[in-house]
Amino acid sequence: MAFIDRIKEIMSSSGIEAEVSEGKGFIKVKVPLEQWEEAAKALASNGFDHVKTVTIVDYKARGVFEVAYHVSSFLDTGLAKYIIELSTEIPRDNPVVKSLVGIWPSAEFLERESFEFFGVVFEGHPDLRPILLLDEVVAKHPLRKDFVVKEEGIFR
Amino acid sequence: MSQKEGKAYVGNLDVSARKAQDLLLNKAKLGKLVDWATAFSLWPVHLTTSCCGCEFAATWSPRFDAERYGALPWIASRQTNFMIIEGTVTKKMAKAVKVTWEQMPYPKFAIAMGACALDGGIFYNSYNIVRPWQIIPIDVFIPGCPPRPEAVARAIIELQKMIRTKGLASQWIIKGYREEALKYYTGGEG
Amino acid sequence: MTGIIDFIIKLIIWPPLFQLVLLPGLVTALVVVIFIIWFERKTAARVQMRIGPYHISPRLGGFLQLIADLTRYAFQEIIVPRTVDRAVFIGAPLTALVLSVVPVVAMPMTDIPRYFPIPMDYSLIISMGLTTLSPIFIVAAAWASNNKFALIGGMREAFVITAYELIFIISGLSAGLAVLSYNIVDIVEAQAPFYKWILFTNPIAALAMYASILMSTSGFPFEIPEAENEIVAGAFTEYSGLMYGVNMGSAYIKRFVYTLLFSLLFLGGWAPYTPQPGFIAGYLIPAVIVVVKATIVMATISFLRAVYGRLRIDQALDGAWRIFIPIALAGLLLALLEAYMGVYA
Amino acid sequence: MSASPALKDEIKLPGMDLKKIGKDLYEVFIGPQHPGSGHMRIIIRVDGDVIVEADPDLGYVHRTMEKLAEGREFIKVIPLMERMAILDACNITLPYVEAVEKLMDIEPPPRAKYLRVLLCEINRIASHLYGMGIFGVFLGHSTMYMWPFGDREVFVELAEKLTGARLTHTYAVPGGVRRDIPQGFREMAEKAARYMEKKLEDYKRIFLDNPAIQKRLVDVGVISKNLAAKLGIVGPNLRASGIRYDVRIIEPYEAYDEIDFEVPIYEEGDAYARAWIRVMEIKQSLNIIRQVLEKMPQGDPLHEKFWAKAPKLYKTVYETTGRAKLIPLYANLKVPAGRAIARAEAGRGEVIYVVESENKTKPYRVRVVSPSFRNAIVFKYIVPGHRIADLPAIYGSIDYFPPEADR
Repeated sequence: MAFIDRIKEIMSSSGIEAEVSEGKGFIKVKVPLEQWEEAAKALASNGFDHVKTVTIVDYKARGVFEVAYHVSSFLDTGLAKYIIELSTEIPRDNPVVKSLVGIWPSAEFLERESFEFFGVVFEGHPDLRPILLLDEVVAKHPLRKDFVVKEEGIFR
Repeated sequence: MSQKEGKAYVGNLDVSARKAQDLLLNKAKLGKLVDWATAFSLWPVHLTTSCCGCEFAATWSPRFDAERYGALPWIASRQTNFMIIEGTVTKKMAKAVKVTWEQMPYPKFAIAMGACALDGGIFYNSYNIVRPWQIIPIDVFIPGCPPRPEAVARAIIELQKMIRTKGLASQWIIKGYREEALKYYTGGEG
Repeated sequence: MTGIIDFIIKLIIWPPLFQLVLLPGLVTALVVVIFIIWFERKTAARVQMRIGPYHISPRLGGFLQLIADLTRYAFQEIIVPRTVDRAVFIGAPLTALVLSVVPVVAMPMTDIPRYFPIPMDYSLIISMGLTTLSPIFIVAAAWASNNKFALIGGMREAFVITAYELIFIISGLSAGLAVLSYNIVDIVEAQAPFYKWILFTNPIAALAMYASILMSTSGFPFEIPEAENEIVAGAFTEYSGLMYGVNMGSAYIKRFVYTLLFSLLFLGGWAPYTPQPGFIAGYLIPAVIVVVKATIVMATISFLRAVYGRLRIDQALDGAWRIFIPIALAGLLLALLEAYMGVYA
Repeated sequence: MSASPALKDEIKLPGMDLKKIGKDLYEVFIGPQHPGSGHMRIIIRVDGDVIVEADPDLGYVHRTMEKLAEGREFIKVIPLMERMAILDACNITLPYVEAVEKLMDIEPPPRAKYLRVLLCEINRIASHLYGMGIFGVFLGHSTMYMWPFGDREVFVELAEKLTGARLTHTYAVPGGVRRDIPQGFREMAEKAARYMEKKLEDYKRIFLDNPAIQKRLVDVGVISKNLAAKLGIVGPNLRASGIRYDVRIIEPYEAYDEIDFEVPIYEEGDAYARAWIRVMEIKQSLNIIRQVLEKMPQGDPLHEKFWAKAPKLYKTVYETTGRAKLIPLYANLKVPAGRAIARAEAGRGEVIYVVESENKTKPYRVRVVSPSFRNAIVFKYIVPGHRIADLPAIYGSIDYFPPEADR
């Protein structure tokens, strides 16, 4: 059984409508926002024990943030070679998503970082403070696409 | 510090120390000695601001051994007289740089290391950096990204020459201030 | 006029003052400290494949480095922060400096009574007692600094004092016990032949005393009150300029005084030499011999810097109370045995 | 602690607001100007000598690389990301290059793969030596600072010979590497490997077998296997906790699947095991360097897609001197749309890049999570319960490098 089928099975057995597809170097599991926590729990109970990144991509044109957790396993060597991208989309004007720190403690600092860079609020995070930036910079949410820095051309 | 405060207990240490220094430097012409001593005893404070710290560390490593010039990286700001800004200074770090600089006793000198400390370098359009010359007076700039350890050693030698030829240390002690540094105490960003 | 000059000369060579200020006292201590710090930096550099201080005086191998450092310190701004307790902040290091050199007045450098600083029969006990005075003022300076790192450093200093003093005194007393005298002159004279140095007859006590010197003067691996990576500069964090120089000076002078006592008690003092009448043959030469021996002991302490890391405070205290105090007591027992068997009779 | 209540009210300096943090506790700020921390701050709350709570305060070196990458061409992102950990430059940028290659659907020629592995291992040794030096000085062992730093110069010199730069190599570019191996490199590398093996024995004698150091490190900062997985720490720290996780064997990239090497594992999970694992990894890296030089295939160092378009002068220079310059084609490299993820094992652990492209010359989003940032969580959960003096020992043992964490 291909690995991607196993992920599909995990998702469907937990009753989650997930779009599972294969990406370049990862397996994408896109779930609706309502089933976000259940999907994470389903993955965690199947041996995915840590979060590698919390990636947020700002699709300004579509008005959404894509929240993606890249999870994998340390203890289970069979799973370790795969990276699962658990992703969902949240509206740009109300960026709230359930925190997954309770499921994966390793996401704590990564969520704090995403909070300050994008202003995405992780509900249920025990200690949601800025971690890298000063307060005056945090207010601008610098990684959003509407915060513009001077770009450079080929010859600068 | 007001002059009255100290007298209550032990006499005014600041004023008596200044008088003694004045006597020694002006009457006894010890300025040359002080400049010589300061030039060969530039102790950089342990404040690594950015990634040029790797080359800073390499400068004091056995291969380049900047301790030959009498420069010994020292731990606490109160006992040092020299600061090397290693590369980019972020907004958060700028406060630490300023506080550390103010903690150091005069005469004190600064070297800015790396392209980032000159004008931002590769991070010139970043939203989170400041130029170190906006917050403290810099004596010598070292270009390069990162500068080689030889360049850092060269800068130290250059600073030693500056101190000895221009009498920076003794002038500072006689006057009690330094013109180049004045604006950073009044209008500088911090 | 001549009367005054005579008086001044007499005052200078008046043994207590001469000892306190000139020969094993402040001036010699300063020279030895300058040498020892230079030696420390150079040996560490040699072990670490480096050169160390050099370009300041290439012909002397950078020997002037310490003079440059001291001059620089002397002319730097002295910062007295507003939040400190001013009187103690300024007074404590100076008192510590003076008190750290005081024990030498009880240490005879020769066996000719004319040159004794203060003739007494219990010079060992008096000099060891005097060494315990200065650390208290370091704790006071730390407290007065109103700085958390200084406070932690001061607390560590206090812990270490309580631990090492017992070892120091027990092992020092066992040297006297073997000879059945608490007069340093008797102890030194008993060690006249080379093989009778207490270092050889009672190495256990010597080891305990060496360890206590390491602990008391922040030598590695017991460099705990000034552990720079944990608590910046320990008790001296807030001191700048000359005040810091005073602090550093008193720390090294303390080490010098301890090693003087060590060389008198365990290394035979002026041993191969027998003092002859006259100032030079009767005082200067034996004193210089003792100072040289002390400097060699200091150099070994400096060398340990290149070999050891530092221990944790609880480990050092644990070692002191559980290992070195039994060792010191064993040394005492051995000294008792020697006294009973009449080794030095 | 302070002089008098009246004085306390009178002085109002910034950062001096007094707040009550609990009975018998006091707060100590370790850093950023503190010899026991690099460019970061750890706020610790201390009860007597025991740390009750630790709160890492990062971001003192945050230079906004992810944002700046969005405004630069794909090729210019490499030197930008390099500044994250300039002592580990090839390792830290390799996954980015791989991700771009995945998006472009090209694979570097075998010789380039071997050359990348070569520089990666040289970097890994230099990075580990740096970490060991910092570790040494944190324990007050100045010799252990100087020796690894002196020996690190050997490998910095090797990298300089190979790439032309001491630290910032920008060696791996999409499609291959920038230069071929220069003449006389093999002898130099062999000599360096022999020297390093000898020096590792010296490190063991003066540092690892030193009773004072053992006392400081054994059973300090213990991270159990499960806790390590939970906290998601990476790299040598993870392997010191008994987890066999190394990207080089889990998902072999470049030429690692053709090379025979071991990954050292320690079960103890304490600071002493973390010190040992670096020494053992240096040994393995020396082994890899020897194998790479032996097995290196012939061929071009650059993918033919780029190599074919290179100007003639470049080819002649390459054929005569073995040096290839960066082809101008890279300046407006267009990368097909999509998202790619790549990871690699840097000196401090797994580094992972998420690169999203929009079929333009500039990336839409570059997300990088560096090993040090993932290790920073250790300060919050492992440090409490230890003494103040253990903080430098733990800090040094995780080999935390702030510019890498803050990006």
